[in-house]
Amino acid sequence: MNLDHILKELAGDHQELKIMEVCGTHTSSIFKNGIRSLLSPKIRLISGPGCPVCVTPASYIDKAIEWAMTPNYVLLTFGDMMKVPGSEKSLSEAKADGARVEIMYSPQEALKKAAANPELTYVIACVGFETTIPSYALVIEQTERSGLTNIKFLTALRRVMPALDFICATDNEISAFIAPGHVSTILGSQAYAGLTEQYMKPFAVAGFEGEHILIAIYDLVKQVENHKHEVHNLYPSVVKPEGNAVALAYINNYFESGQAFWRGIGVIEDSGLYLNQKYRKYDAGSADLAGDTAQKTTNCRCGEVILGKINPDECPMFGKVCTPAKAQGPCMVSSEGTCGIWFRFTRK
Amino acid sequence: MNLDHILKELAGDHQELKIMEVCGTHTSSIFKNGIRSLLSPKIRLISGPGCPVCVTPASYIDKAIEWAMTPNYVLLTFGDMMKVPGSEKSLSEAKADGARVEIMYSPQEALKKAAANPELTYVIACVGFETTIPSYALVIEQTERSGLTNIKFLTALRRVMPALDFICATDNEISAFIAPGHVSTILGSQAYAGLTEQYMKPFAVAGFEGEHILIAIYDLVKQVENHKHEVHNLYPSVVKPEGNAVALAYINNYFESGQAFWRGIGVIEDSGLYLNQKYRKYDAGSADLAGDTAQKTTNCRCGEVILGKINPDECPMFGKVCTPAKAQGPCMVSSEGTCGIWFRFTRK
Amino acid sequence: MKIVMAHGSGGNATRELIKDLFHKYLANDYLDKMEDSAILPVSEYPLAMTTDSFVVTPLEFPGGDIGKLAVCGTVNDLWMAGAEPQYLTAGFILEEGLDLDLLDRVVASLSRTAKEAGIKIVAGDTKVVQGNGGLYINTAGLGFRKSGRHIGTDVIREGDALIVSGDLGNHHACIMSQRMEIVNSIQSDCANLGPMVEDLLQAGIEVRAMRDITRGGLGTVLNEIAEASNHAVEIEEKSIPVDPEVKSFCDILGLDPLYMANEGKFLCITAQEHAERALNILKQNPLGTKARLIGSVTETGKPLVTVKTRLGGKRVIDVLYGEGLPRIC
Amino acid sequence: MKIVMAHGSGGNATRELIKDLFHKYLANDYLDKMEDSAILPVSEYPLAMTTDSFVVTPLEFPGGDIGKLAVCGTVNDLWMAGAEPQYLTAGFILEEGLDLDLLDRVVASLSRTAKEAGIKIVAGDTKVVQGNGGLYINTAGLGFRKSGRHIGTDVIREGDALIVSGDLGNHHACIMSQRMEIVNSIQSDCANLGPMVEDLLQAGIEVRAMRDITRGGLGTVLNEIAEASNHAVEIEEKSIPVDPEVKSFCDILGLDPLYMANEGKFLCITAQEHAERALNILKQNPLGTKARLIGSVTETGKPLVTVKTRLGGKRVIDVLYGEGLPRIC
Amino acid sequence: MCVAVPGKVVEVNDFTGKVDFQGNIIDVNMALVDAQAGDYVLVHAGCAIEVIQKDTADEILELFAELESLKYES
Amino acid sequence: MCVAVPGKVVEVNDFTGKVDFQGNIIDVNMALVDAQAGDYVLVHAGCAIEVIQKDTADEILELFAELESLKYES
Ligand code: SF4
Ligand code: SF4
Ligand SMILES: [Mg+2]
Ligand SMILES: [Mg+2]
Ligand SMILES: [Mg+2]
Ligand SMILES: [Mg+2]
Ligand SMILES: [Mg+2]
Ligand SMILES: [Mg+2]
Ligand SMILES: [Mg+2]
Ligand SMILES: [Mg+2]
Ligand SMILES: [Mg+2]
Ligand SMILES: [Mg+2]
Repeated sequence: MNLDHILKELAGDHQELKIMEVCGTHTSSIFKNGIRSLLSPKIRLISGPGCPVCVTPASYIDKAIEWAMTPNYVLLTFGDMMKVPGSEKSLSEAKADGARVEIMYSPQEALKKAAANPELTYVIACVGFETTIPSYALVIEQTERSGLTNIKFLTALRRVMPALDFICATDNEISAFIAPGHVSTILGSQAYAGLTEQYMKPFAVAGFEGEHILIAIYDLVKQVENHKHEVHNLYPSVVKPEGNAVALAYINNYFESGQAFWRGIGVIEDSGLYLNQKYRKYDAGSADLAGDTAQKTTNCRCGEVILGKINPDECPMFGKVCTPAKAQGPCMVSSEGTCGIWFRFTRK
Repeated sequence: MNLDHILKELAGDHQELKIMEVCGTHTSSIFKNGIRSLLSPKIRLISGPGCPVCVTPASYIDKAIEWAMTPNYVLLTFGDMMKVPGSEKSLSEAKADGARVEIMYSPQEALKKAAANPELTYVIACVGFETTIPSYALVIEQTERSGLTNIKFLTALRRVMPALDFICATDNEISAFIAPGHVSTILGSQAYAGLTEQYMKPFAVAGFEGEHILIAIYDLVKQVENHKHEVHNLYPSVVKPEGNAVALAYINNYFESGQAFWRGIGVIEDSGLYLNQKYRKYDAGSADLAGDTAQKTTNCRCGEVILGKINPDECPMFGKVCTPAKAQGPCMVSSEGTCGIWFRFTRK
Repeated sequence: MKIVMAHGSGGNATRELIKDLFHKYLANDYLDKMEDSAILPVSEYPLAMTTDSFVVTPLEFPGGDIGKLAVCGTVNDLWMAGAEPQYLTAGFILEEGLDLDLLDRVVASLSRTAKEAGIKIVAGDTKVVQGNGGLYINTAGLGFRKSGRHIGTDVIREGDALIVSGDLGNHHACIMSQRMEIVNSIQSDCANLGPMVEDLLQAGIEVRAMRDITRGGLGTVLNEIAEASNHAVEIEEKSIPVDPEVKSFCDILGLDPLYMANEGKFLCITAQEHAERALNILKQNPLGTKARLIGSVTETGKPLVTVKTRLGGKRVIDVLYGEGLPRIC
Repeated sequence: MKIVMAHGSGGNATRELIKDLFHKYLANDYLDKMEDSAILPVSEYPLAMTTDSFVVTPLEFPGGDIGKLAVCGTVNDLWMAGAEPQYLTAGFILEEGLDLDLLDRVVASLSRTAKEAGIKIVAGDTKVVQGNGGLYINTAGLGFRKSGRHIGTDVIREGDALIVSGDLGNHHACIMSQRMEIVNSIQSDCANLGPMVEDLLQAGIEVRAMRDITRGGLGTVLNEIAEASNHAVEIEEKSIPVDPEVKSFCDILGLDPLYMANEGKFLCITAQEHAERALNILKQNPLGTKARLIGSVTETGKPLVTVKTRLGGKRVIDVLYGEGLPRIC
Repeated sequence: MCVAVPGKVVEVNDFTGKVDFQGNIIDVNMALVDAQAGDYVLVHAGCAIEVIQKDTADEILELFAELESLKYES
Repeated sequence: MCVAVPGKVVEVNDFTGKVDFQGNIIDVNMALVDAQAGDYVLVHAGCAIEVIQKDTADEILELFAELESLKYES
């Protein structure tokens, strides 16, 4: 077996099938590598809810802006969050209005900053899935240890499994899933066994090189065509069947699950993680956003895009009123947002 | 009598005599009008300690800088204070180092700023003689009334009378005094009666136009030549014999006198004013500076200049190492400082 | 809408800003090519080149705005060298938070002023920096000395006359009034000095040197002239033109109009025998009605500026020390 | 010592700063006259004029500083138009708190770079603003198109070759590393492109157009070229030169080297039949050893940029949207 | 010692007022003086410190007269 | 979903370490992994989230082999 063989196979004739890549980084790699252009038109790749930025509710952005506008408070955020629209404006626009927003590469940076500027309080905008969640727990641990009182956590943390369950339960057109590679590093490849069994869909855990993805697609196509539904770990260099036990313990020790609102989708039971009783004092008002269902009245069809029901170019606003320069929905904003990726990497 | 007559008289032959103009604004007007060039060389004008900025101790500047460097504290100051050297640096240099310093035209501005920015505390750099002191009392009154808790007062307030007494007691060469016009507005022209009697020196209260000053000089020359020693109020448009009773009451209600350090001169008993017991809570550490005698070891002869014992050009540093651009002493810094005035308005 | 950091990325947001805003006002054949440099025709005259950055706050003020200022400032510097302004470059440094409507007005004003001054904007640049909604503009100007006349401080000689084209300190007082929220009717005098200079040159006035009286004020300009030419100059205090409202504004804050900036006044040094005629020419221009003969060049080899005071005294005028800040004493 | 507001007063402090610091490095016959404009000799060639403001932080970085950058950036824009740089203006906006020793080093570097590039600084300006020790520099450049050759996007045609003069993203990665305190050995590529361009022109290479690859990166430059010339261009992903350390830096922060700025690289579009020779000429220059032929102009009337990926796929390269910020996903 | 300038009171509201200095209108604290609109006051650091009795030109003329009347010879 | 990159551990001190990414040295929190200097780790948002068992090229070659061995036909 080699790459040429796989390419030839995938370009050949196939039954109609839809494969969802859950993770936005996979979506991005698929486009950067021009993988769609290498596949038979029968093999459709559709993009799942795997962009933590895209699923963050508007009310979360509003709350983050509120902190950033409060004197002596600084909001620390990853760069991707800057352009996500809140109900009034984005963090980038708020910053232009005088809000104090600093971009971080790692939440660890909060510790140094907080120690150096005791008169300021740093609110970390904690978004992410299981890959990122342990890193917030590590910051809390160090905050406790160092006695710093000027770090707070505004969380919009999401669990992948309940979302996948939700998709499997509501949509039957998806034939197979490319499981998110780095989330799987934490959760382990065996985490998908339950879904595979219950919904009889194959899962392939994949890495992020073009070859990784082609291998996963090949595997899933073969599984579907042969009516198999197994979990295949095709990223064994970093994904173990049982995942990262230390990281999972950190998640369990600091957070508890609860319902959460996924932008464009709605509330999914048990899909959010919140600081538990013991660490609640570090929370910057995240729990109040748990039941949030507020949404700008807009025709944005992000929900359907995230669930893989439509492709971005089926949204009437795509590329017309909705572009990365003036995003109408979060999927157009993020580097990982499906609409944004489609816009940037395809064109007449 | 007219101006020509006075000019002719003053240019004519006279006995040697020294007249001290106490007030820096008089000094400035004398130079701007080129009045020295109109007088007989026998009539020497010497400049007294009448620049509140020049007599402010280095430790006061240090304290002001300390506040300005404290997070969430803003120092409000008149522009003249900016370049006065502290023991390490000036406010202007401290500002370049990140100190938060704002220039005010009137201490009244603190009220608006403090109300608009409750997270900041405004420390007013209160320097001045009796003319300015009531205006600080008015700010305290309004601070109390409005319930603002974020205004503080760092005072270096000085009384003119003890300083004049000190000069009269230690120096016999001065024949007569031009009394400060605007201080007299508050104190009243009769305030000088005691000094006149005790030391047998004439005083003329004068305004600030060139004519005002020439008239005062004429009057004092005549008094001296005729062995008179009276107080003449030659600024009756704004100076009453009894002064401004309301303003004096404000001074008495808010402040109490105590010893104070005059930069270049030393401690003069009873020459400082400090917030009294009732208003002490608004003080930003001024009392601790009361006995301050710290001084950079420098050859600056400001003390002698302020006391009228030497002219600035008799200081070996004048115009060489000491210029307004790189002042060695406070007298070179302020627009009213005698050395600065000499430097800017005279030259080969 | 406000400027955000993305407007400075060089990517889409930058392009949109240039297309939607700058292009609307500044479009011309040179600029529209959008190449790295503008290509301009061969010239047969000596070139004059100058630059200034403009950092005024507030960005709009009675009598003008930073856009008008950025053109006038550079155009005036070209005229002061006796050169006719032709081409301008404009570099905009936008602070995050800058209001886009405000920017629109400023660029419109810059464009209008450039057209009136007959100068074409041939190259531009836009950067965005962290900040609080501020704006800095740099302009560089290219002009041609078509008259062929030599104008400069090196030809100043004893006896020459000093003429000031109008009231001192208006721009500075206007800006400070805005910053300190003092209510008055003082307007910036921000203006293109070209028409006045052209009139002088066309009338054959023996102009030795010119300086627009900007930052540092007349006091500083006189000292520069004295030093550059190595001559003493003497002026009459009572001939220095200052508007009473500006004078009073200065008194309140303890400032001296001699050190306050204008943006539409100049000092002109002419041969003494042309002084009266020069003065009359200036007075006929709407911007020069308050022109005054203020003094003369008195002595070679002694770079000193003195003033004869109202009472007949004499004193030195030095350059400004420190900044002109409101003071208590 | 630090910059204080008084350094911008126009008075004594400003004069001392200019005399003690700027004059030390920038003195020349034009600038020393200290008139409002510099007077330059008549030229017999078409003029090229350009401007850029430089707002980089930190002010000094491995491989350069804002002074070097301010010269190279403008000199390069002149060369990109096929013009030989001659005269430069420099406007300095100093923030209060700027370290004077740092300013000294920057001005020294600017002076040195200008001398090496054969461009004379003929006019300058200094302003001081409130701030935190920052520094902005605007330069405007004047050059002469001595070759008489027409270079511009309007002569691009189907089949032309695209050459990149070296590795992408070094300057940007260097600056971001400094800001984020990431330790590596990445240096800014900040450099004068003049020698390379001169070599190409002197060898008679049919150069259609050139663009220095600055803000917005190669992705943006290619889109500008496609739009301005109304041609489709296609490049090969595997031919895009990126240093592994820079590539890895980009991966860490989720950035794309295609959109990262250089300050010493350019895109050169030549006739296809001259491409090999042009490439060899560039490779002989120390700054061009990594030059690569990256693609070609494929179609008239369709302003689109595409790339053939490593795996044989094809995708569009759009301009940069937003800013390149470190991201989690 | 203390820069102070004369201005004309435009309005007084309790402790505050507006004072006109040749067209420059400034908010001034009026608590130290008993002045009405139309009066001239001397203002220092944003506070009126005295009501002005006569203008400078008149004052100077009167001072010339007064000097005349003063008998210096004893 | 989560940008993560492989790097070589340069040093480990308790919970923190330095990781080399082709010459880029970054402070990384090491609490989630059991790694020594010389190991390769996968780093996300400043935290090492796993020790890497083999390099990508090898992994891909092995995956090709594995696909061969997978029996899809049931
Ligand atoms: S194209 Fe825009 S509006 Fe439509 S679904 Fe995507 S983000 Fe929403
Ligand atoms: S000249 Fe300078 S050093 Fe000498 S007394 Fe005056 S301030 Fe002091
Ligand atoms: Mg360029
Ligand atoms: Mg200039
Ligand atoms: Mg100018
Ligand atoms: Mg540019
Ligand atoms: Mg000028
Ligand atoms: Mg340019
Ligand atoms: Mg450039
Ligand atoms: Mg200038
Ligand atoms: Mg009253
Ligand atoms: Mg460990």
